[in-house]
Amino acid sequence: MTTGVEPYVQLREKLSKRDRSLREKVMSLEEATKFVRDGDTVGIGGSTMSRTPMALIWQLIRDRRKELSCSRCIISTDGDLLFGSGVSNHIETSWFAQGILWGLSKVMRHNVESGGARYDEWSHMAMGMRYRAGGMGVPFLPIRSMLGSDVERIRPEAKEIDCPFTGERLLLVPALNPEVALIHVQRCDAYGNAQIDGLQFMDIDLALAANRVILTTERIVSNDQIRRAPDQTKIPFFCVDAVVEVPYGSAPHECFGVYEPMLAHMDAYVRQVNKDPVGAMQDYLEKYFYEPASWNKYLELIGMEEVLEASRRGRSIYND
Amino acid sequence: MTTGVEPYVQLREKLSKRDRSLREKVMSLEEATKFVRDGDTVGIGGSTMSRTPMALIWQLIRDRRKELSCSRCIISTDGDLLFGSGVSNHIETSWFAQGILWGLSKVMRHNVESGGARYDEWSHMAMGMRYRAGGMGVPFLPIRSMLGSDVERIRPEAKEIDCPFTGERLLLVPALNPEVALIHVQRCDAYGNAQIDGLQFMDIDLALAANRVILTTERIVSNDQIRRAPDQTKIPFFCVDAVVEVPYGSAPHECFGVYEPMLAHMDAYVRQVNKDPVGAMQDYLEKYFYEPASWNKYLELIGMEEVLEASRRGRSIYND
Amino acid sequence: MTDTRNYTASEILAVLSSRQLTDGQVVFAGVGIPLLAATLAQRLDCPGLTILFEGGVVGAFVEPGKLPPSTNDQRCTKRANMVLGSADVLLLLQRGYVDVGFMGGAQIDQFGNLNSSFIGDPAHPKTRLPGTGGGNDISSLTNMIVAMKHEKRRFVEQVDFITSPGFIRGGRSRAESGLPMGGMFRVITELAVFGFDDTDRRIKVLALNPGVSREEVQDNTGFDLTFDDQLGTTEPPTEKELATLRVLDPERLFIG
Amino acid sequence: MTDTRNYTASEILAVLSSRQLTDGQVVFAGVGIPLLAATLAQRLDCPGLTILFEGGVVGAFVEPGKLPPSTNDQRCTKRANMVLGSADVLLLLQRGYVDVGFMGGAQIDQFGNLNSSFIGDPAHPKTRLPGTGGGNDISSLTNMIVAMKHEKRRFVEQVDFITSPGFIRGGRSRAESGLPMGGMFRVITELAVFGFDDTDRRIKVLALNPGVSREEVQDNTGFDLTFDDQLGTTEPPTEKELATLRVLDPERLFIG
Repeated sequence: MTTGVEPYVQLREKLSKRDRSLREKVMSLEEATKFVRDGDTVGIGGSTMSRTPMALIWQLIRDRRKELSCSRCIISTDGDLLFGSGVSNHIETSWFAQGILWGLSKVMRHNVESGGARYDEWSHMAMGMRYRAGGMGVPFLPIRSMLGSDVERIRPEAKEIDCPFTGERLLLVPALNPEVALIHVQRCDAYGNAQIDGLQFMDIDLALAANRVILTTERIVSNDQIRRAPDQTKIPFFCVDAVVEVPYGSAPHECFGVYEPMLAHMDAYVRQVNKDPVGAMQDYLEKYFYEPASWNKYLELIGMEEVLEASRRGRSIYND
Repeated sequence: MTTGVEPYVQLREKLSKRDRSLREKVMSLEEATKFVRDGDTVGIGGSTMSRTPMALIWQLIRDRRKELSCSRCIISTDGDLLFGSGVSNHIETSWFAQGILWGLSKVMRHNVESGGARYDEWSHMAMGMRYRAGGMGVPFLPIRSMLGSDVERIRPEAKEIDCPFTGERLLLVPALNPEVALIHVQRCDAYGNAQIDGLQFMDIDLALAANRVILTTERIVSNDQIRRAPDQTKIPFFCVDAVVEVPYGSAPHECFGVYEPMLAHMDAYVRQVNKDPVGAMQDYLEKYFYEPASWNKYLELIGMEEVLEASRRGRSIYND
Repeated sequence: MTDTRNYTASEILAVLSSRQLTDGQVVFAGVGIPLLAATLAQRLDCPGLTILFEGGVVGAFVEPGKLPPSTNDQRCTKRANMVLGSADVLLLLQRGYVDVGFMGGAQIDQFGNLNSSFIGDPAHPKTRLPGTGGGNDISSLTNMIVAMKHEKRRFVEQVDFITSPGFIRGGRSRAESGLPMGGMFRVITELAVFGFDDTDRRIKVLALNPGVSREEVQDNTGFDLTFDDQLGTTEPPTEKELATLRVLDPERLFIG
Repeated sequence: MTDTRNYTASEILAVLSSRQLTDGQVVFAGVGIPLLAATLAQRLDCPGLTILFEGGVVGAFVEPGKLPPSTNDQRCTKRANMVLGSADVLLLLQRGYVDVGFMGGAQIDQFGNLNSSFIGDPAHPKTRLPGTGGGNDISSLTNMIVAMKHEKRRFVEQVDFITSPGFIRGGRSRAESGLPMGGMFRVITELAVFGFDDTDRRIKVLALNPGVSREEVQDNTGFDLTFDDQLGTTEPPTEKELATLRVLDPERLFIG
């Protein structure tokens, strides 16, 4: 559930207790998701179908975590899976669907319309400013959107003010400091210094805002490699608590420069769950989430053909 | 002079009239400084002795511009030259000196203590948040520093509030939207898409905040080169009004990865102006600023030996 | 060209929308028809059109046949001028760098308010729609072009929920709500092109599409329409427009 | 080691300051002695010390003989873990990622307030000093170590101007001013090591440096000093500390 804005002293207290020293923190998926507790607020990196921390969500679902309150700038398949598996009953985001190719999410609709789960809507920029306020250590940031709309009306958590400088109407959006952030990157070192290629979405603000951060990465590189181009580091090691090397860690979504979305799998998934957002979702979870012995076995089910085709398309961004 | 926070409608009006189309805007130093008018507020990129837009300041001094109200996160030699030449009589910054190797700025002291010029002091983070508010299009940002200090007491332009979410005391710092920003970068294209290596200081926020931006660049690259790595672009072309290719455009200061400060020249400069912050400053300006026929002639006065030595040290950052 | 329509509803939507853009503008485009229409304009009369996408893309150049499934996909970034954070690209609108916002719409009302959040009572919705995404921000901060299908259930007197504000309750209510800038500029459907009255801010028909009657537009609209005194007829899509469009979307993902 | 001092005032300042740091900490260091002392600690007992600089540097590793003339120079970034904007590195303090702020001081008072802005009346100053830089932010947001020269005119009862807040007027006045976190932790001079009383927040001498008497410290201080009940004596710099320090600053830029 939403906890409101965390008092500054409490936020600082949590951070002061965190081990921020330069230390190796490479572990397995199973170990990493221990940083998530039932009932936690969880911020999810990436956006829509891009750099989704799917392997971490896969593991959390296998762990049968409960009552996670999740947030993401734009949520898609991952939102379906979190609601459908019962891991989450509350999502804060600006947009929740499979994307224009597949239309509305029947899984979201079923869960929200039945009252079983909550989807709290904010504007996209408001979500960004909430993470940014959290990362800056301030309780709010001012914005000039949402005003006058029903998106504002149903979010009393945001507050209108008259600007003390100009008299203009502004909306103050409350800081969002998730207990845990889940973020997938192209590469990081064993300490958690992460480099992100291409679209960064809200990941940098999210990493700074969260009280704990779990990183999955396509590959772990040496700290020397990081230090040769420090201006490419996007997330500093001291806000990272766990590093897991998971190739194709966003599958069936995309990871910039490495693979595009696995469209055949997405097509099949949407066809399946839209027929029956409860039973067919359970079948899907059974086959792809609970049964495989490992993440690599899950990828095997998606299939070599599709993984390689997605990789060919993903790498083509650099063919120029 | 400080104009206070610009009303939103007025700020938008100015921007809507600006030509933001994709167009070439390469010109000479002389043409570029025409974007600065007497009395303008001017934001200066870089910090201390790094990526100072020295060639633009050199040209503004040659143009004998008047009553510029300047701002920079930390100002050094450039502040001396702006005050000493009479181009500026007001500087907003967090720190004004030659740097630890050369101590206090006697030029600043003379001009401020005599009442001839104003130095308005803000904390470093406050300066950053003022540019950031300006770049975001909001009238203020909240911070948790300056409170309780005399830096706050002498800045009634900032306003304390009790947070409407947490009841905590916060300081709201007013947006700073300079009429013109002067920024030096390692490379940009003819449209003004700029890439910055290494320390970026506050240049991105400053570029977005300003109502006009003049870029100088070590070299102009093709738009194709920019488009091959769009995630390396730090300033988008549509907030740039002029592009000037000026190799060693920060001399005698440094430009990350290209040259370090020209220390012998800095030593000689400080020795000269500290003896007599008026007369000796005039002599310095005469010799290095007014008399040379061109920027390259100015570099010639600094000397080949020193320029090459600074380049050797500057490039060594990549020797790894 | 005769009345024999050699184009789909989505095609005329894309073509007419693209004509609303001017060379040199900065346009923030949503996925689907807006992305396609902006790209079409860029390929035809507006080579200097700057296209922004919500994922954090500035100055995009979408490749033919490689249309992105969302504006947060890597395909949006190929040969772009800049890639930045997705909150930061929206802040560019707030600062004022963007001339036009360009989106699709699920439901619109007489004051140009858009609903993409709820059908029915938000507390117990009949249908929970995807939500605003950046729609609320874009429509709050700049001048809007909306391209959408013309159906009676989509053109209603008052939307169930204002997701993306148009002129709110008309008159000066938008500015009084704290939105002094921007507002609805044009709505394009397969039947007509709409503008908004300068004073009361109600929608009005500016031009009918080729072969479309006043009655047909009114019959497909859930409230009484006003027709402009100088009601015009839009020029049908040219062969060049259609050919270029079809090269961009050879799989007909968005042009139907 | 005997009382025959084989080190300069700046050297003992650097060595004693470096001992205040603990392995695994995140320290924000100013230029000069702080940068040097933090680097010394990193080379000796604190290999896992993370050093931040105001220019926007995270996890720096300064090379011997290549000390930067400011913390905004490229030399600060060589082999760093991350480089970011200079406002953003200060925001890391506000968020709470930093354990210790570490700076020099021009003038300090009994409550640990620092002045680097004005000598005399700010409206008509006798001397306009450089100003705060990040000093105000750092001292507002975290626990502080200050390394400075011990002179009577620098250790005053009340500073002319609070540039960087210590405990303001003592007691709870710091928290009541809106600064609930951090505060002065240690002040190191060539004569002594100082802490602050937990309740009234006045400065007190914790330990005298080798060969320094109570009287010498008091004589060089502009107000009446309190000496801790368990007043100690600092261990003199070891050969290893001095040798390492001198390798870092072979040109003696900062160690005098």
